[in-house]
Amino acid sequence: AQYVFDDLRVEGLQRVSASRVFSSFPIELRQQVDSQDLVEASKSLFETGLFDDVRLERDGSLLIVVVQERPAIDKIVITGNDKIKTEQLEQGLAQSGLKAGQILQRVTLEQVELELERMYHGLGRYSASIKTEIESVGENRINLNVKIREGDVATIRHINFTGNDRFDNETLAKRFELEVKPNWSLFSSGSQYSRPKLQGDLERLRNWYLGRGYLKFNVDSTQVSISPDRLDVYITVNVTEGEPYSIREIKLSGELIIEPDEILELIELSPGDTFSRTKMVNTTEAIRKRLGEEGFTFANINAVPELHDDQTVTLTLMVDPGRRTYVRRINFSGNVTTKDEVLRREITQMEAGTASTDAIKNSKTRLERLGYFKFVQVDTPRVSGVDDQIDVNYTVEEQPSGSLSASIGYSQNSGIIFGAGVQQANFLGSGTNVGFNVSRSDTVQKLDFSIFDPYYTLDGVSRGINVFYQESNLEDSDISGFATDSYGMKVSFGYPITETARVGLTLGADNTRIYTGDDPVEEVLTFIADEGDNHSAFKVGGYISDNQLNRGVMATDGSYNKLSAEVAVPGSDMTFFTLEYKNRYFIPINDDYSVKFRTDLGYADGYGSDSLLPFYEHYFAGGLGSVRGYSGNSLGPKSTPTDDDDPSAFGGNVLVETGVELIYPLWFVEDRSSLQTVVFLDGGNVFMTECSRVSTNCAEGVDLSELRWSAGLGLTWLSPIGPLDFSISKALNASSDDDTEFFQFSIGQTF
Amino acid sequence: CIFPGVYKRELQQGQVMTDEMINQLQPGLTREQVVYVMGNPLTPSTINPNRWDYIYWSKDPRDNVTQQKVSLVFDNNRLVEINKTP
Amino acid sequence: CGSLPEPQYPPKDLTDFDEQVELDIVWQDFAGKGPGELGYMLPPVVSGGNIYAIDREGNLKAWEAETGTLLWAADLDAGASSGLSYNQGQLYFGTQNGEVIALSASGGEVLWRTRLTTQIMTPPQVNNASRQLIVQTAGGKVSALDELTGRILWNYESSEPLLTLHGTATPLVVPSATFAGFANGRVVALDNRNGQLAWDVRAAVPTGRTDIERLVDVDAQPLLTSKGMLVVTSYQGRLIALDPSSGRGIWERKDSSFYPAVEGFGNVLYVDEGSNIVALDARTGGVLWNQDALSGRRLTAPVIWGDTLAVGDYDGYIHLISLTKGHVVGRIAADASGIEQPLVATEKTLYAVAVNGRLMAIERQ
Amino acid sequence: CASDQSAADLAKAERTLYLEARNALEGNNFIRSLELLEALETKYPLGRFSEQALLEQVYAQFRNQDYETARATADRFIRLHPRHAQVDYAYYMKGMSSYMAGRYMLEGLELIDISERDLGATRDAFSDFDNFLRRFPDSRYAFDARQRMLYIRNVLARREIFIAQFYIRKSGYVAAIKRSQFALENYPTAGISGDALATLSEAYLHLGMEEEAREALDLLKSQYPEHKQLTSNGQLKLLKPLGEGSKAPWEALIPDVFS
Repeated sequence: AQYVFDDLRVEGLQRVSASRVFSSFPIELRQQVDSQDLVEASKSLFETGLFDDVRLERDGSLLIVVVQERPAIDKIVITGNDKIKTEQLEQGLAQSGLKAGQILQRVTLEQVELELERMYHGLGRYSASIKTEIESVGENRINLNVKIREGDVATIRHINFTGNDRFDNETLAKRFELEVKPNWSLFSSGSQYSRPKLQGDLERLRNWYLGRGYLKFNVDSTQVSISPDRLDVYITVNVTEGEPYSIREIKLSGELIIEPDEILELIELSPGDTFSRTKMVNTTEAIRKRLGEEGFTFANINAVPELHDDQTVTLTLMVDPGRRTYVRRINFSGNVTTKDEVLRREITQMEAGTASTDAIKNSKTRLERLGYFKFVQVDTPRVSGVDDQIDVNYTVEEQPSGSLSASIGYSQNSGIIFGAGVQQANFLGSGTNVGFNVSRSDTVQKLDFSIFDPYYTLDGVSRGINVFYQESNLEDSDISGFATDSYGMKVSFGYPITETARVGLTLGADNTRIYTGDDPVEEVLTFIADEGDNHSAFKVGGYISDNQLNRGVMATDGSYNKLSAEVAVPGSDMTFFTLEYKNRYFIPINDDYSVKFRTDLGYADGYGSDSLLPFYEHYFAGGLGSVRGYSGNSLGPKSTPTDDDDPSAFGGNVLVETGVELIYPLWFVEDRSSLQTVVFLDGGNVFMTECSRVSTNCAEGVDLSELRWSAGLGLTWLSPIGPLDFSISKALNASSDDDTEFFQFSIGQTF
Repeated sequence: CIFPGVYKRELQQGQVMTDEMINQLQPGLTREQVVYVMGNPLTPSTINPNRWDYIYWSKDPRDNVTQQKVSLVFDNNRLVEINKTP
Repeated sequence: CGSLPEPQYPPKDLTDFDEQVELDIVWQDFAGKGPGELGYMLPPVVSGGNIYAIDREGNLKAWEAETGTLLWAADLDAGASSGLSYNQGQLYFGTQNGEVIALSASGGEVLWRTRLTTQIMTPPQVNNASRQLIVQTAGGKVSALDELTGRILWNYESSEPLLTLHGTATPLVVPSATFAGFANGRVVALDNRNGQLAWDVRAAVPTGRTDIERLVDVDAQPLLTSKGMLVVTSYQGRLIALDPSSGRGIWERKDSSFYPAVEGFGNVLYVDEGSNIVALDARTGGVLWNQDALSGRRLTAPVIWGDTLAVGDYDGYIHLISLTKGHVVGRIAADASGIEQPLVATEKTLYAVAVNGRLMAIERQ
Repeated sequence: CASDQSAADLAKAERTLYLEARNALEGNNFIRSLELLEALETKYPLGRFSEQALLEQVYAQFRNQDYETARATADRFIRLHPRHAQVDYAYYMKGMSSYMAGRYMLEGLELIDISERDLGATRDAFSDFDNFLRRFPDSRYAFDARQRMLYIRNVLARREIFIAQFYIRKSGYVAAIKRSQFALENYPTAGISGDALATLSEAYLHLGMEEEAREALDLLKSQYPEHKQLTSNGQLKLLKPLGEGSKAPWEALIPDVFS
């Protein structure tokens, strides 16, 4: 029969909106519709699962859709759960469309039990059982009560091997992650059975046997059975071991691209050895990597064993280089402040060139070595539609690489100190290291400005400029020892001579004027008497450094060495030279723990006419960044005050510092790239090779037994305002007049 | 002078073309056949869509350059002209 | 770390009863280390006046059944995974390494050993008519071996689900055929001459979705009643009675049990999954009585002993149930470490092996 | 259990909830309006106001500068109500959210040239707006979306040129050719074609391919006669002198401090 309706009305709606009904009730008004369309329409409305019943009534040309809404869930009450928290269970239910306020669709009840049971079976609780009831709370709303009996975890009671004549059950069981539940532990995840884990274990067992040459090894069958009370699981693995095979001969085939003997070198197996799958995998990997360097990133090598019945095997290495691959585009993402060029100039892989896996990987290390990034990831997706081109995408996450320090302090002798400074290793993302510090107090005004551009030319020639000015006025301060005014400038250049080593030249000039306070120190007085109180010097220096650290900041692997020398050339008031050697060496234990060795040596002395190093160029030791546990710059020879004041540290011309640190992870800290905790042992001191003739408490010569040692805990945190260093340390062999500090911290000091 | 030279890496650009690949090129090949032999061109000319330039250019640490260019001209998908420089 | 989980079937406490049979232990000795928790059933065997028992590490001992005096002991180098069976002076058992070992019953020296595909968890059954040894392995395979040489005569293999109930069914061997139940819920009859399949019946149909719900193992030895009817129990399936020659179903009852049914006074009795003891009329399968006084006490496989049914429980008690009415008629506290092994009954004595390995001979006063 | 505040919200009838949310929205109290809208969605997921409430949720999250969630909510609206009368607003808001997410604080000051930084979100905005304009070319938001797309197109185009010029300085001439070609093909109207042609021509010159270089130069002269890199006599000012011999190390050390 044919009908024409010019109006549509819905009755029985309580909470579902009319538009929702119209959108799933496809009946066009004022058009011919037959009874079949009506049936179809009401079926599709019924399938929404929102209604218990859909009836159509006709009143003249008005079509009335009478619906009976299914109840909506007011609350879901879950009881009896302990091992899985209620929120987790509710989340699981929400995923299968079951949460408060939703309409309870017909199929969901059984879905509830299924979903919760799957969650418990996932935890190995096979004996869990779930019952659901509906409790009406009036006005077509219901509560869903879920009763859970969690039962216990089914643990593995026994793993039995049959057919293992060569190796006994214990050796084989060690290869498994699944383990028999040790009776002393109440719960060990290893003893919780799951089929994927078993498959993984069987694979490990196969590899272990293949690693020992049992090429014919095979797992015939496995039986897994569970006890009636569903608490104990028994696993039986039936194997045939076969015989260990030795290598008869290794042959190469396919397109080798590089010289055959170069490949033969990479092969770890030689005729006569017992076959070892691990060695074979290492060999194919080494060859694949070597071909990667030639641009064949998608080369693959498989070794085809050919078994002979005298328990020997001929291995044929089939080399398939695939097509030479090119890099289409290199993209960077995550560099919110760092300029694209700063990254692009650092990497050695070129766009539109052959893709070299080696270059791509060591470019990642070079980016990490910049110290601007928390982490660097690289992936090389294929270009769609083109089989020999890839893109290289580097994803970085930036970390604060500088420090903003502003300080207002007060100290008795220099009054209120205003200080402000910025030290940005990646200034505005330009890759240039810019530092600008100014501080003013009653006694000292200090200003220094430094700029260092590592890529003055694209080949890596770096250039640094440093200007400093310091002026102190002493009228109204009772500075005991001495004070200096100084200003100067220094320019430095450097360029790479190998992949990781650089060489450099520094040129500088500075002027120092010395003041003596009201109770000056003998050494200063004699120095001024001999040499005068105003010295300017022209310095020429050079350095050679090799940086193989794995990360710019907070490294955990690799080594860093720097040897530098500087000479105040003749024509300067004081002629002297300084020689310094700096070494860092890391031995990673695993990806969380690492041992860091540190050595800093310095030797400076006058030459030519004045054989004494000016005291304002002395080395100091002690404090953070040097020998922790001793107060800053307090170690080494002491000055001889004119009155009977207590002597203060005067420094020395030989610096010896060393230390060993164990870097360990704080278990609750995930992001270890910006926070590092260490247990350390520091040692060091400064010595005078030749004391000033008037000094009384200065022992000449380097006496290593005088090295001061301390041990303790250190923490470095790369905060947004700059690196914060804390250390708690115990001085081990402080002498009577050393002043030690148990707790030391510093803000914004980059070392 | 006593300073060691600035360390430079070997720089490599464009596509490696062996003689054996080039000898397989002869007029009449379709673009797909050329791609099979030479690989996809890294820099097909945009100005003149019928011309594919295969360029190889590399500079060793002492700045001496080796270079090779093969440009192929097509006429409605058929290779008509091959010119190879050095 | 959370309370002990309450088990699926909470054990009932023992109630007192009017004791009609007085029991006591006549002798006891240690059968090596006993079965241990590896879940292996290692019931001893009584034959020719002696009783032989083996433990999970292969220590075999023989006693005089009457007095319990130790005759001899032998230490085999293979861990046992099945109980012993005896025939004409020879002992047979299966090892955890999947071997069948035959020993002389006089001194325990090994006669022959044959390797099968996987571990053997039920005692090899003897077919006296043709000197055959029928062995069922855990992998759902039945093999026939020559009793004298151990040579494999034929094999029958059936498919196995990924997860099974622990334990394997013991085949029932009659001169012409072998009836065997498998973990996939099927019961088969095999011609002893060549291992050909006579008939194949599905005792239980797997239902539900998770591996656990779909467990339908036939884990028990089929029972051949005096009226010539085959009764097979299955786990989470049905108890079915079949005509042994054709496999045609006679009656069935929906219940779950992993122990063999036994025949007493013409009735069929079995212990269900919840440790309730049920008696059925052999002809119709109708329920005569259902004894749930020992429900949840993890009873052992039921054994007919004289006019009573004997079962051990997890607490170490042994109970005697009257075959007529099903009420408890006798009880003895055997060993507090609990009894999981099936009991072995002779006319006069009941033998039980406790979890700690103690072998006890019990007699009526 | 949930704080009494949201329980009280749940208790209110559907209409009052919606009106309260609307007032909070008009009063720019976005957090409060978001609370109410979410309560409305949990209690009456299919109620009369559910569609409108979802749209307002997008707006509130956007004004609350929570751009990622705003974009996700807009996406959800498009999936739930593909044929809704105001679905064009959802597409537009999706584009606007990723556009705002891609902007930089200092961008206005031209201190940081964002074309040299990470353009992830900006590229999403480009495809979202493109998607929007293709579906609703004459929506009332279309004009604004087109303006923003133009701005983004210029930023993306400028980036290609920066990188091309970098590769010229780094002697990666084939890479420079590829990047300039990419810019010419993908951003023809972005007003940087002149720079692209100039860089293309210079790259060919460095490779000694005079004919191709001249071809590009002629195109440059014809389309952009007064391009900044063109000298009076029609030659091309090069970014880098021809010839590969870079300065000897000691020459490189002479500081041209005042460069």
